[in-house]
Amino acid sequence: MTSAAPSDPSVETLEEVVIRFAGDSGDGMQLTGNQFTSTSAALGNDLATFPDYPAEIRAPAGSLFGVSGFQLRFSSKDIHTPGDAPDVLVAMNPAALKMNLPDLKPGGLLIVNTGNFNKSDLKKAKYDANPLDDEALAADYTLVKLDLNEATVQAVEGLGLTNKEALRCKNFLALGMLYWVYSRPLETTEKWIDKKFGAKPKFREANLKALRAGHTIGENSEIFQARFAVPPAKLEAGTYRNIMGNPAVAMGLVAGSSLCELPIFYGTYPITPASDILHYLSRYKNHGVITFQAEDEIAGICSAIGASFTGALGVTGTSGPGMALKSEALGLAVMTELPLVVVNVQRGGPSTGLPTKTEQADLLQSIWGRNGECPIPVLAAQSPGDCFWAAIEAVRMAVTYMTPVILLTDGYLANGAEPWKLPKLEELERIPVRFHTDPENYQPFSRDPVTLARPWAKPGTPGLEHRIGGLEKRDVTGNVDYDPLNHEKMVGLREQKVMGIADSYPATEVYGPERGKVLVLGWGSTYGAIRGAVERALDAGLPVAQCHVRNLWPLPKDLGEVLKRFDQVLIPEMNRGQLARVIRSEYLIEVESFPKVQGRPFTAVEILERVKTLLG
Amino acid sequence: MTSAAPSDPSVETLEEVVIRFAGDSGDGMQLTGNQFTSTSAALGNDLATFPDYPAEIRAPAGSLFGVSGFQLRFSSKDIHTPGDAPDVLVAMNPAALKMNLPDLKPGGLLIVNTGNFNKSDLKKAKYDANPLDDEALAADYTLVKLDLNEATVQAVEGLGLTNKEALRCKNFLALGMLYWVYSRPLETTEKWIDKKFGAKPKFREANLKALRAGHTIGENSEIFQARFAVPPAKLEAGTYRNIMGNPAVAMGLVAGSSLCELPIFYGTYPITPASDILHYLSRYKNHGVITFQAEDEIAGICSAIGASFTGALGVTGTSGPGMALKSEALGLAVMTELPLVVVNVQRGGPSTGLPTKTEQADLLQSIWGRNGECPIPVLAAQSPGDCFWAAIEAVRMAVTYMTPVILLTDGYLANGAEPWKLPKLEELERIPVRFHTDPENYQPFSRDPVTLARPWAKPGTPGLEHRIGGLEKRDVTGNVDYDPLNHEKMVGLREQKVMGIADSYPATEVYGPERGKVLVLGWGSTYGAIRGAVERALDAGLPVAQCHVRNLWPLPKDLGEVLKRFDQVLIPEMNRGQLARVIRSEYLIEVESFPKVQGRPFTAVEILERVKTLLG
Amino acid sequence: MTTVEAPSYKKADFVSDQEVRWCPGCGDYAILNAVQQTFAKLGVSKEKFVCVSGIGCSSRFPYYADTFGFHSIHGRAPAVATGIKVANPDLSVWIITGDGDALSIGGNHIIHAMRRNLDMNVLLFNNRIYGLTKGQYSPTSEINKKTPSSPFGSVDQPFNPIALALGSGATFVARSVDTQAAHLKGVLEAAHAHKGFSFVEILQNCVIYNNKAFEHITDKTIRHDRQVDLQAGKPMVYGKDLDKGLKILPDSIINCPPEEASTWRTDGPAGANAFRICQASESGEIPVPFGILRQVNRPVFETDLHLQIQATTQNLGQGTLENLLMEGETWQVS
Amino acid sequence: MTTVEAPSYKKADFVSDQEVRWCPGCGDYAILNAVQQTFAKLGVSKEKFVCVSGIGCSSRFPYYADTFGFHSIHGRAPAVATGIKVANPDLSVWIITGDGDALSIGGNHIIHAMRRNLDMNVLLFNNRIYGLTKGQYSPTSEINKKTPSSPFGSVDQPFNPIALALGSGATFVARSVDTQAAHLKGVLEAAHAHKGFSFVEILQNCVIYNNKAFEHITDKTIRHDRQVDLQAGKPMVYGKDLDKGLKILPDSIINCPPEEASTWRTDGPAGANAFRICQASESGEIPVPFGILRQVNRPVFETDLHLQIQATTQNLGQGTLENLLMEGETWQVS
Ligand SMILES: Cc1ncc(C[n+]2csc(CCOP(=O)(O)OP(=O)(O)O)c2C)c(N)n1
Ligand SMILES: Cc1ncc(C[n+]2csc(CCOP(=O)(O)OP(=O)(O)O)c2C)c(N)n1
Ligand code: SF4
Ligand code: SF4
Ligand SMILES: [Mg+2]
Ligand SMILES: [Mg+2]
Repeated sequence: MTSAAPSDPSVETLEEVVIRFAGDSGDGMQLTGNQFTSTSAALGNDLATFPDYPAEIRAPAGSLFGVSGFQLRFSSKDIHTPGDAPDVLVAMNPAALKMNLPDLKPGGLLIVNTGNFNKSDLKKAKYDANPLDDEALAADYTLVKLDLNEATVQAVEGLGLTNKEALRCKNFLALGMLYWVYSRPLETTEKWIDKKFGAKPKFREANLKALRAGHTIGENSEIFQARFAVPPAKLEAGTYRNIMGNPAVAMGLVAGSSLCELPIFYGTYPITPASDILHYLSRYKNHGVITFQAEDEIAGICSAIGASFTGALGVTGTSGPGMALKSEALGLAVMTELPLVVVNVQRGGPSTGLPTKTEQADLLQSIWGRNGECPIPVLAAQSPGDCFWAAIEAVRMAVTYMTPVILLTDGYLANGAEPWKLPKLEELERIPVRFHTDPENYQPFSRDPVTLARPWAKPGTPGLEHRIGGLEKRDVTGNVDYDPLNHEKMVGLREQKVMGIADSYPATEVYGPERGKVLVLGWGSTYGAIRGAVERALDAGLPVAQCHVRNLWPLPKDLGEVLKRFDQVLIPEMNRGQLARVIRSEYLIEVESFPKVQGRPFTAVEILERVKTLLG
Repeated sequence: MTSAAPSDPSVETLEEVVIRFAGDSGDGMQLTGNQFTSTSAALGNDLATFPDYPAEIRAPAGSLFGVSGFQLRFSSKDIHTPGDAPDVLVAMNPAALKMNLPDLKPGGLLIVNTGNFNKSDLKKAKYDANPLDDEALAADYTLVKLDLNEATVQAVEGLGLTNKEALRCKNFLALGMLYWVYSRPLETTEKWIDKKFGAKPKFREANLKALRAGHTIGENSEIFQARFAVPPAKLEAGTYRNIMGNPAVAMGLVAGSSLCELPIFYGTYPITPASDILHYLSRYKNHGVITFQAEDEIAGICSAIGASFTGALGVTGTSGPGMALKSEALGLAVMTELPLVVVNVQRGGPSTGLPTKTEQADLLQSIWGRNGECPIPVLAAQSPGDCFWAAIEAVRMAVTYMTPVILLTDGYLANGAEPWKLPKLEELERIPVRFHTDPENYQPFSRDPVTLARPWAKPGTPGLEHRIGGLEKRDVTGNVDYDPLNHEKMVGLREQKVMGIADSYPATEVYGPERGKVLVLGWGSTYGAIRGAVERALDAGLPVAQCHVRNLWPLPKDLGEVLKRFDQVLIPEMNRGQLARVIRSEYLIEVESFPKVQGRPFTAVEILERVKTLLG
Repeated sequence: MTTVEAPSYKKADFVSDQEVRWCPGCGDYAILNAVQQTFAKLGVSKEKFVCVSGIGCSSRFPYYADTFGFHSIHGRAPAVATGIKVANPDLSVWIITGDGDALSIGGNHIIHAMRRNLDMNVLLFNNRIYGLTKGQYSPTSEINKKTPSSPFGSVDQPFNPIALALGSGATFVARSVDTQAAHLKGVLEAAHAHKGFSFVEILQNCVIYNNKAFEHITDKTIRHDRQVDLQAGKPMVYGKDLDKGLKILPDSIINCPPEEASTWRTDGPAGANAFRICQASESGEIPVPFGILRQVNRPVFETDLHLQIQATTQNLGQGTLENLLMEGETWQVS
Repeated sequence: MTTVEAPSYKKADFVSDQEVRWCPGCGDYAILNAVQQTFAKLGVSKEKFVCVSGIGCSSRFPYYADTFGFHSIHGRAPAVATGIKVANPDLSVWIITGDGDALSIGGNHIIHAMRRNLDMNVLLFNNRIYGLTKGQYSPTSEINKKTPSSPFGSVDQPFNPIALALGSGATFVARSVDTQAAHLKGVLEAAHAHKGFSFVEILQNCVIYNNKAFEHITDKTIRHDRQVDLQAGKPMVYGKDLDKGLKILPDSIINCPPEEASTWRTDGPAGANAFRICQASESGEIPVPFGILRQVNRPVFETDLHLQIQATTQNLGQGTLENLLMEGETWQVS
């Protein structure tokens, strides 16, 4: 296939580009975005993506709330977020234009499909007049107006497609065009089309034709005044794949289970944006994964607790309201001291809130949202690929300390993608698990002197018959016990055990100078935006550093000391300052909370600006 | 009836006495304690009681875990707790002796029913030898050994009772005896027996005989070396009744509903120790109270939310695990901005924990235990009688600010009793509620400029048809809305509304000096023990004061300033330091947390000791 | 419901100003239309309607009906509705729910509402799939269904919603389908008229995730042979020309000539024939029952509850703040 | 359950070292005893038994049986048990629950467990009251019951647990009573033998809060006339001398001479006769059914689930860490 080499003299080299595809839910924007991602990944770019689709399954065609977007940043450098304002906006209809234009960079490339700008389209998007008629548009942006509908219909002519079928191919036409502009080869997508439509030759042909037609339009017409290349990034050597947060969690869980040689039992109830974890895990049947779609979230977690009792690795996952529903059973897992991993893919709240949007507002609930003194370790993943590592870590904690563990991710991580370097098998450390089998002197609530974990004794083991449950139990024997001092002791032991997990953390790392004026402290998915901001600040010579906490509870023992090395601590969070609150109460230091609760992630620029303001 | 006047020359006057009745669950100790309480109340003593019974309905007779206790302190001074170590212990069987003797004051009066000290009784209590044979017992305490069984059987002879029936009366015999020792009249109890057993003359007669026989034993024999009187306390003038926390909550809710002229809908599910609120409310049918025993706690709160939607005062109540189950629906109440009162009678946790024991470990859950940013005001009652006032205050907040409100009490308040001065009707301030009725420009999420409350528009009101729900809504119109900035605005508005409630609080009060070395800061049921400790400290001239917060969220605006007037802040809590954590994060001040998690309340002495240690 | 004068409405009076956000072609549209038309006819003042839903595609219904509405949380609509109806029995309460909302997470609330027999109506939009969360199998999905959460086929036996309703003691149990508007409206009116809890299962097509799930019963060309419309007191006949009959035997229900058809009773002593016929397999000999499977009168929960309040108030006198406080033993300190 | 050699046990082998804490005279003692005796006879190795309960007096059962035990949280025992059984199908799982635990808060889990048909057993101790929380009415309490939470009488219609089980699609549904030990043990053995979900309602006397609630059915002097013990393939006869019969008609079940009695079938096509007879009023003409009301074979959930895992593993090969990581599109950077 034709594919311009970056050395082509007419091609300008860029460090990176941010594209946003936006169209109607039916326009296939997610698909288009994913194809551009795969192609760029294969080309060696570093990447980050941010899909943003409507809550409705199929919103009415052309409506404002039915707009589906996919933002993608591809770069020749190491990047951490899908970018702030896009350089390029592809708007397939008026609604997409209206919802997305405000984000486009001044002077950015704006490609508009004029084929969908008739009166009724404009009305659905609540435009009084055709915005394309506004001369300011062409003045403010590099405007490319094209009737992609017409072009597509022509491209696939003769294949016997209905008009409607033909129009379905227009996203490939747009994609082909952008491949030309950014000097990407068509192969990856061609292969994909081959595979996907192999059984339906007519559609296979049509999509291929549309893709190539788009490319040709770029090449032959004089629509585009420039052509660009983004050379490969200097990524660490290794095998890479693209990964999103949810499948990374699923893979991490399976890897964790393999490392501790326990079968996974995943008991859950579908909920956006956590359902995909179930979907991925339910395909791993040949890894011995049991998935159980329960009648509700309570049954999901309770079945996982039951499975853990039998010696399986009980896992449950959910979002938003589903997490609230699990509160009671989390208490049971704490009291029975069984291993359990609970994945919470946070979404916009409170209540049903914004189901398809991202947020980090379940932190305090994770730490304290249960009746009684009910300590549970909490950790968070910081990027889509990191979800894999965080999941393994959660498994390790759960089985080593015989405790439920809450793993926080969020909608942004769940659906965002990045190239991810596959770990070498040797890098993965085994997680030793020893089931108790000796009936001699067996005591269900005796403890390991180091971890304070109680022994794990499976039903089916002769001589180890014992009873557990949610009532307070006697130290060592585990018999039900209402003695006041025993209760105090057990509350203390459960707390000590969880707080002791901090002994197993690696030292807290700081990116940037070891001490200075401002430390940007973050957790979870803000990692990329903070890193982007701190990189730029450091480039500008500012005395700024980043510290990103994986372990939210218990906090790392050296964190207080790290914080005190900086004059100010800035905490950007997609909530109203929850980590800030924990930090204040733990270390009694003033921090600068930077809350953002918009259902969308921080941009690096926002954080950089705030850092600059802080520096005065 | 015979009843020695306090002026009787052989009677020694005491300031106060702490008695504990302890026996088997079947021995009627709760009844005995309650009778002693009523009699002493009628005599004008100030009182506080602490019943402590087993988790089992009817534990096997004579077993250690089947011991039922009732401690009661009656005084001629204003008191706040049922006392620390008892002066008198009545032990009806070996198990009762074993479980309670360690608490008895050295030299205290120990009355033992020897009739239940045969071999099998001793075995059930896991005594190897008869403890009454141990001479140390008589040396350490003022020991009174009596065969109450025998005495009772004799007293009721001739009434045709079986032996078993006769023995049932022995608690009245014990009671009569103690009435003699403490110079109490028999009338109150006689009247009670009359009323209770009126329909069963045989039992009426038997109990009366036993009571009087007990009195006569005291009078005639030389068993008791001394007789005492505790003169009436100087209580504020007024009409009094004895009150426990749970009925006080029920009465407060009914009073609140009457003050705002709304019918109560109480949707709940039975759970110890909250069930009694349901039991009391379900008797108030003639006050228009609707009680709904739902299928579970979730249905309980959801039905109450539904009732609030229709313009009723929706209330729900629960304990421990039940509170955890309501987490999700609390979010719905926050999002829909409907009034709702949620009573949480805290009990020992985590999980099922210690269902019949007290604790204060649900504070952080109350403030933060929900998904998303989900602010709810939280307040706590500080004594059984105060439950009445706290419930009214919760109703006021809920309907004034259109918000769910969490009212915290605990097992200690729920079942403890104190004399309570009935409020005058004039003292009770009306709570104005205005339903929206005007369809003109009606907007479901417009706001009152002062309270930020949205209008309450009931179904059935023509022209106000509107929809609410758990999805994020547009400011003013309340339509479903996913706009980022609107979300941030709404999260902010909900927070502002709740934080604004602090504007309606009275100024924070300090008991003792306005500034000094140690401030003992408390909340909820620790009030009495702290007051007792601070009173004694002040009597001893120590620079100590008490501040007791009713409003846990939002905290009073002047609290930070109050705390800063003291060198040290001591926070005794029946948890692992939850208020301490909130105070630290709010005010960035070091506090001295004093946790006690034993399922039983603080004693004044414990707190006093700690204060002294702090003072060095 | 007491209505002074029957108000006259048009369907448009029940259309809200919110854009309908279901997928084009979704069966929910037809049901919405039928409900709006029915509401207009019932003679109930508009402001007395309350639609209560949980979460799901179907549960967005309240936004589109111009009545009071409560889009609550997943599975809890019957509980919210119970509070509404008990607090104000004068309202006409309609629960809108899906097979996931009602029978998965909300199963307990719905069976309890049925047993208590509140006078409200539930419309269960059964598309045998979780629509809103993108197509996982539901408790009514057929066994071996391949979905994102069961890529190799589900191993869950489905519920029969009608059987479950009967087992819970529901007093009105009916079935209809999105595409048969006249039938659906008839059932809705009967549900409204029934004093007690009305359970209506509506077969609903999800074009996106479970398209044509009911085609084998509802397709125009075959539906007369695959459905029997049960009507109280009428013979159990079906077929395009009502040329087929059903006969009830002690142990089974069999096909027979129309003349020999048994008479359908909705109020049999124990609902056993409804229980039997509702389990007629969808591919079996016997057609699938539509219409009213059961209707009996039983005491209505909120009525009894309020009668008890009235009686108690009559016996004890209206409670006042004063007698609230003075109740029980009191004493004076002066 | 596969047991290599049938172990031989005595009842004492299933008695734990914990003091039993039920009220003296509680019906739970007799049930505990019957279960311990039954366990000893089943030929299952002791370490394979797991007793799972929720919260309630009855739910304290696991502490007293010397097996593996899980005293979970209120209502959730079927969910916990599902995890246990699915994760290890080799265990013999017994759910012990009360009428509040199973039918009030836990209603949803139990109906779903029944529909899925896991091979486990539930023993529902039905005392028609909340024992542990001191005597509130339960979902099986008769209407108008006066309790602390219904001082003027309850207005809730009760569930019929058998009807609910049938409506949920349970494959084994039986009833027995605490005081009839031989009958109870027979039913427990049959429940164990059944491959699938066995639902056993056990009428149980709560001496403290609902004493003699079943006297009108179970009192020695009348019980032969008030109970019919249903046995598959046997005529439906009852009475001290089996001198009374029951006949199934298309629309009802009536008394008849023993010679005319119908033969009881537990596996009828739709369980309709079980549905009908289980609703025989306790004060009615027809005696109350005991024994096995329904028993049919259906695929067992955990069996199918593990078969699917095996089949997939055979098709795709055993998953390894390596092929987990290498799945999907990858590329090299060097
Ligand atoms: C507590 C909770 N759990 C899960 C979800 C996710 N969820 C929303 S709707 C739904 C199922 C919808 O299925 P159904 O009721 O059949 O409605 P349909 O979309 O098919 O109309 C689920 C699982 C949620 N919103 N809340
Ligand atoms: C979440 C939760 N809600 C409520 C309770 C209180 N509770 C414990 S047992 C019970 C009912 C017990 O009734 P049942 O199941 O019939 O058992 P029984 O005591 O009669 O054997 C209740 C309401 C609880 N422990 N947990
Ligand atoms: S997903 Fe299915 S049920 Fe939901 S709106 Fe679309 S077609 Fe209707
Ligand atoms: S309260 Fe009733 S059910 Fe509970 S142990 Fe006592 S007698 Fe048994
Ligand atoms: Mg559905
Ligand atoms: Mg019970």
